Amino acid sequence: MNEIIIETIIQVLAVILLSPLYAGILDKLKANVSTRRGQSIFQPYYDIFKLLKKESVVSINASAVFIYSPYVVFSIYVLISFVIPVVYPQPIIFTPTVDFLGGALLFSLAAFLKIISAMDSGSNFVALGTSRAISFNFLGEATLITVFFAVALITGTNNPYVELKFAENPEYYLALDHVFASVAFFMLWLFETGKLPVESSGLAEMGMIDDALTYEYSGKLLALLKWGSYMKQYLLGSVLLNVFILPWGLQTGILGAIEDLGIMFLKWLFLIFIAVVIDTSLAKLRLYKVQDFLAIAFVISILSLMFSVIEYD
Amino acid sequence: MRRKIGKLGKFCLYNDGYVEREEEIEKRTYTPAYGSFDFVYGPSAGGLMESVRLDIITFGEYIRNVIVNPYYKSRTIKIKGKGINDALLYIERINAPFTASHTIAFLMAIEKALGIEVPYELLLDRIAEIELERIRNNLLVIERLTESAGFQVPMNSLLWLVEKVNRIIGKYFGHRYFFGVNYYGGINVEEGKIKDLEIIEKEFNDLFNSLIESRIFIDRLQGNGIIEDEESIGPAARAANLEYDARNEEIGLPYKDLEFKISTYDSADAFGRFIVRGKEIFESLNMLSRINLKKIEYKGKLAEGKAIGRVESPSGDLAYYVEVSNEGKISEIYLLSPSSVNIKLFSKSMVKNIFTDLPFNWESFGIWISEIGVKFE
Amino acid sequence: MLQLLILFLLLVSIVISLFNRKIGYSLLGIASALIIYQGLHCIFFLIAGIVWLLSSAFSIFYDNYGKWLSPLFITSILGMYIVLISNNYLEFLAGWEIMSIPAYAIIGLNKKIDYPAFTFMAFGELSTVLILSAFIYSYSITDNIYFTELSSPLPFIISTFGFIVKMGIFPFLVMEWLPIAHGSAPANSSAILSATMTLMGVYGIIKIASLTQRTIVTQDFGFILLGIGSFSVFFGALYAYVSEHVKGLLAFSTIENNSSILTGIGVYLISQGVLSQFALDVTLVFALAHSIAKTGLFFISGSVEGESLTYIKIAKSLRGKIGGILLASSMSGLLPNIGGVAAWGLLESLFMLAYVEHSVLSIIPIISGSIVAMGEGLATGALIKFISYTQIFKLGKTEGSAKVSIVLLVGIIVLLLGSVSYIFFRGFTTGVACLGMLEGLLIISSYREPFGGISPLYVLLLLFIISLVTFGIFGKPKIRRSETWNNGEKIEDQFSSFALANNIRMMLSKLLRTKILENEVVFSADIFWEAMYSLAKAYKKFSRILSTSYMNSSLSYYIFYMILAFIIITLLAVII
Amino acid sequence: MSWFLKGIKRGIRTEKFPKEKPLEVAPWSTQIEGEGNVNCPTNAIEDNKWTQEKCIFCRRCFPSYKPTGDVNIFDVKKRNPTFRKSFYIYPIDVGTCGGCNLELKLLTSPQYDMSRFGIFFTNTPRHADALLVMGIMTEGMREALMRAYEAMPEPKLIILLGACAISGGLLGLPPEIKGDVRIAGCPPNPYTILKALIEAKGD
Repeated sequence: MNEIIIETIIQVLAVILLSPLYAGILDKLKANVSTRRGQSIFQPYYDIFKLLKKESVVSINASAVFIYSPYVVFSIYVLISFVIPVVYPQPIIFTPTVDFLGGALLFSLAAFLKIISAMDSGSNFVALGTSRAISFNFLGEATLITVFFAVALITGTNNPYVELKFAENPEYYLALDHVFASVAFFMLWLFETGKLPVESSGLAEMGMIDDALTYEYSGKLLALLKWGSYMKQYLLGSVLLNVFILPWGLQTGILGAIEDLGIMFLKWLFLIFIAVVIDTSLAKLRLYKVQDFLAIAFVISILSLMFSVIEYD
Repeated sequence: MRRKIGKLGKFCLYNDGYVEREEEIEKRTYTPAYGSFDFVYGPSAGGLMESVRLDIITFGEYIRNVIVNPYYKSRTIKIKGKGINDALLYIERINAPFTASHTIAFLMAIEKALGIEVPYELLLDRIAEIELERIRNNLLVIERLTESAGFQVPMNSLLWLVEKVNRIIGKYFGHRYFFGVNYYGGINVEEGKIKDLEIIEKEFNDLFNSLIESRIFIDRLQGNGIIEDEESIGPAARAANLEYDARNEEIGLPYKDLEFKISTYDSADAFGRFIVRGKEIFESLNMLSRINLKKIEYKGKLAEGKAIGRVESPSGDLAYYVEVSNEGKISEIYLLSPSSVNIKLFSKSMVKNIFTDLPFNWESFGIWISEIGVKFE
Repeated sequence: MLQLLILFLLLVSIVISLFNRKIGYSLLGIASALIIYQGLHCIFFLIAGIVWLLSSAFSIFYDNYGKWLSPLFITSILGMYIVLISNNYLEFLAGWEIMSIPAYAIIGLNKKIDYPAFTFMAFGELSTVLILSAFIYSYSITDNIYFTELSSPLPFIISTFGFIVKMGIFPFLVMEWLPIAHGSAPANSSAILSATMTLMGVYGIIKIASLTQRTIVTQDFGFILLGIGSFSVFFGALYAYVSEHVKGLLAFSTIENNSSILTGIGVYLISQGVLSQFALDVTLVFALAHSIAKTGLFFISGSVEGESLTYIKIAKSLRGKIGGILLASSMSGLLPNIGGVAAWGLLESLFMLAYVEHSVLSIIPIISGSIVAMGEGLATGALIKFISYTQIFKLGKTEGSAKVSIVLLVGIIVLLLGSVSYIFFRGFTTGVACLGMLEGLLIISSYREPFGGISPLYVLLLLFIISLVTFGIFGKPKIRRSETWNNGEKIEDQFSSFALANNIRMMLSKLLRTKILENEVVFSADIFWEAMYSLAKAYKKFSRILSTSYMNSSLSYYIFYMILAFIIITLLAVII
Repeated sequence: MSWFLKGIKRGIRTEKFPKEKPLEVAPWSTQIEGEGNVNCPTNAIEDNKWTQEKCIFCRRCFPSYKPTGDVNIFDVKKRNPTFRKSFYIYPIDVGTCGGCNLELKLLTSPQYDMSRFGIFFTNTPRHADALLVMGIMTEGMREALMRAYEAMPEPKLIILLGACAISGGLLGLPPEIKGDVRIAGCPPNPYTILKALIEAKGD
């Protein structure tokens, strides 16, 4: 019991504390490829610490919803870090709270709250971003659900930990349904974490999707939301790595859990490398083409579902 | 063929002259419709380099109409009654990115009004200034386009180029924006052939050719902001295959001797304007390689007169009408800035596009707000 | 005994409401509370009881429509109650008509336009005809008007179509949203129309299904229901998303939810054993989640002035905001609300079905599941829009009222129901002590093997605790109020609700047949409605020819028709 | 992929400033030194003394006065170590000629790359640590400037960029806002701006 508590603590703390680092490394490498020296890899931490010290300016139209939602959004991501294999390959305390699909619903809950609380500010720019975010949501959410089910249909259980074990088997790893699900989930990861070709954060307000949701936030509240989105990127990215692309190598036991931190770091370097290549090679799609991008991801995920039931007939 | 350029004070300027005429102000109206509202973008926005307010009348994402208000930062320039060289200090600061075009057009108007013969080499120096300015501005425009597309590598490479050109200008002219370079009676310049241009050509060639091949990027520009208007100027006109270019016309600068070739394209959208600007960079580099900068002076004189000076600025025709009194003071001055024409074209071309097209279209016109809202006093 | 008492109370409250509506509604509330008590054994009573109790409380503060509303409202509820307690076809039908006819009257009396009530009635009666014929057929094969086991699936299939019409599912979408949107029924009536009248449809289907012997035919019919259901989920959610009408949006969302329920019934019919039981539980929880959350949302729609989301006038309050957010998140299928449990269960059962079938047939649940997932996404968008423009985003005066407190109450009920949803999943709960999950606090979805699981109570508690810890660690922010930053200008025009949904109109222009003109965006509010409307118009013309005097738009003839229909049905009931 | 390789091939082009000397500085944006009485249009040179805040670098004083090539022409009255590692700037243009806007933008170019010091631009004052004001005060922008200042969370800095914003320069009057950091030049050289920003954030 003690052992599992320590493993739990390692996983949850790793998600909370290390997630900004990966974002920092990604930004640094992106800058380097774009011929700049770029910011420190610890920049996300610096930003967060500075923001925590600042006051929060709140729109006169906003209510308590605007002020307290960031805490809940942050907590939802912390909760998710209990339930999916993002560092440690075996169930930890509270893991059965939700299954894979439940996890997807929690991600949706965070997105929902984020949108609602941002809208509470009454800003037109937030509404602009919201109108885009929710119009792609139906494909994004559907793909997230179907991809998670692709996993479930292969293993006969909606438990990511079982899937992880399953995927380690090369015969299965190379199977068509797994490959398709991986591709679909990767595309979704790009969308959900605001990467090209869907979105890139810049100064232009007209192109904002997710950025618009933090447009009115400042100070501590902004820090929480930023941190939350780093965690989201880490959580989804780690699922992508551990369940889909690189299921191997994770160790068990307390020592194993500590080793896992290093292993996850290596895995993440791989994912960051791919992300950098994509982020520096592509331009932003036309807004309505994002729908096509997501529709492709969705269709691929459905195909993967179909393969999974037909292949093992 | 006669073409209309635009409104120059109380005149209407044509490529071969001007007529006195009060231009009726075109008031663009829109009828209210269910669900449509006015989305205010600006005046102080991160995506716009200067302060300008865009009232976007929209059904949501779809643009019904754009009303541009460039008068937020309009400055009053107290220039009347000042001597020519004093006035130049003000003219320089109307629009820094186009300073060479502004000062040269102004000086050409003065020189024409006073009947001064300008030495040929000085005219070549002036062409060098304008062309360097064009290169910088076109690079910046293309950079802004790639920035809007979140296209990291070309964006940074282009910024690198812009800074490079700025340094070249600074090195040869002492100031990165041609402030204090032109004056009534001569020019401040380092003599010699401009070096390092081949680096720019090589780098830009590589970038431009790859950008044209980038499907996603081109897709953002094609079909965006289509404008085929007889009254358009600059790259916007040339992209629509209209051979409108002051450099091709008799304006007093010896472009013909540098074998200037006009660049046109047959797609009147942001993509066409992007291509035209790209091609013009090569053309300008080509012309610059034929110019040897020389420091030359000429003698001014005191006389009365009025005239128009016109150049092709990076974004289209730029003209000054100047009246000089016999004490050598400016008594009347009008400005036709390319941005004031382009802003109308922009606003027309934006209709029926969507919000995310707006930055691309806006940048493709190369509009500078600072030169629009200028009031002379 | 209890039933008689409730019936008596309802009848009394009808009579009293003629004189004093507040007392009438209060009596209705007492009756509803008794129904909830009765509902401890049957979930339908529970759902209906809660909705009626809340609606009666809301009506006390809300009803200012004149004398006619309260008696009609309570009569309709009486009808529904009769449907629920009926144990033979006749009582059921009688209840059905007692429920429907006052509803026609409410819609007909409230609005001057003639077609909503007319269409509602036309389709309503179509539903009755189908159900009636199914009952007559089952009477002919069983020789018994009591609910007994049916060997033929035919009555079930026919009556199901009848109930589907009442639930407003494809291709009868018109049925649900049109009267509410165009007839603009009072909010309390919309709530019971949308939440409980459609619930009666669910009840009917499940009731008859439980009587019918499972055969290959019912199984195939289940697949058809999956198809119809998922298709309607998508279109219901899509039309809700683009709808501009405060109540129309909710009505479309009801279609979406009813279709989800139908999909659940589909799984229930197709599968066997454990999975079938699980699907049934999910269907009931879904009905519960939908009915209660939808009631609350209709209450919100009752507190605005005007009909179109873009131009309504609203009154905001923190209570309303929080209540609205809880309701909208439950409606969007988000944990830890009851709606989240329901959405989770539905998707799990669909995919479990695909896994269990493990054949080419699996493609049907897979496609349905994917479409349902898309529908959930669209529904989230629709509800974000609704809640933004009725409470969150839109500028309006700030004031709380008793009505708003009821909304908050409903929101909290929806949240807490999620945490007690274990009681609806008997036999599907477990625990994992070694991972900190106490016995009985984990809902397991299972076919024969366990498939997945959630623990809504844990989600709620953990979220609460982690939020507290987060708050403790980071502390309260230092707040300073300032204007909304709008690029240095004051906001003159707020982003319109029409504009918020316009992306979808443009992106799905093929589905919605969007055309953007100079001064307007034309899109079909519902392509099925267009087809149905032309059909209804043809029918109307036909009936005009048939009986000009009965069927013109004059109100008195409606009432005449209603009374006539009522008498005929009652007579039928008595004679047989 | 091709762009990725292109980027890699180009290598890192960021200069080592401020550790190393600035390269190729345009002379007429640096400190001016000299002697004698000259006719200065903005009275930046009075009694043999050059005031950097007023100078518009018009060369009227040449050759009595000459540029030295020293780019450190700014003064920092208040710095805030909170922003040492993370400094977000919201630029607002209240009436410029476009020069300051462009020079400021060039701070993001690979040569200068302000992000390596943790300095970034932001598009909303809510996220900003410093309000960077440039240009002379114009009627239309007065309200917007006040709103932007109001919209920013404390602690915050005000940076005045260019002669116009500090002293009104040649064209008009400066904005009515007290500057914590004042960066001289017309327009200021990117090196000057970068150095000033680094100092303002308390390094």
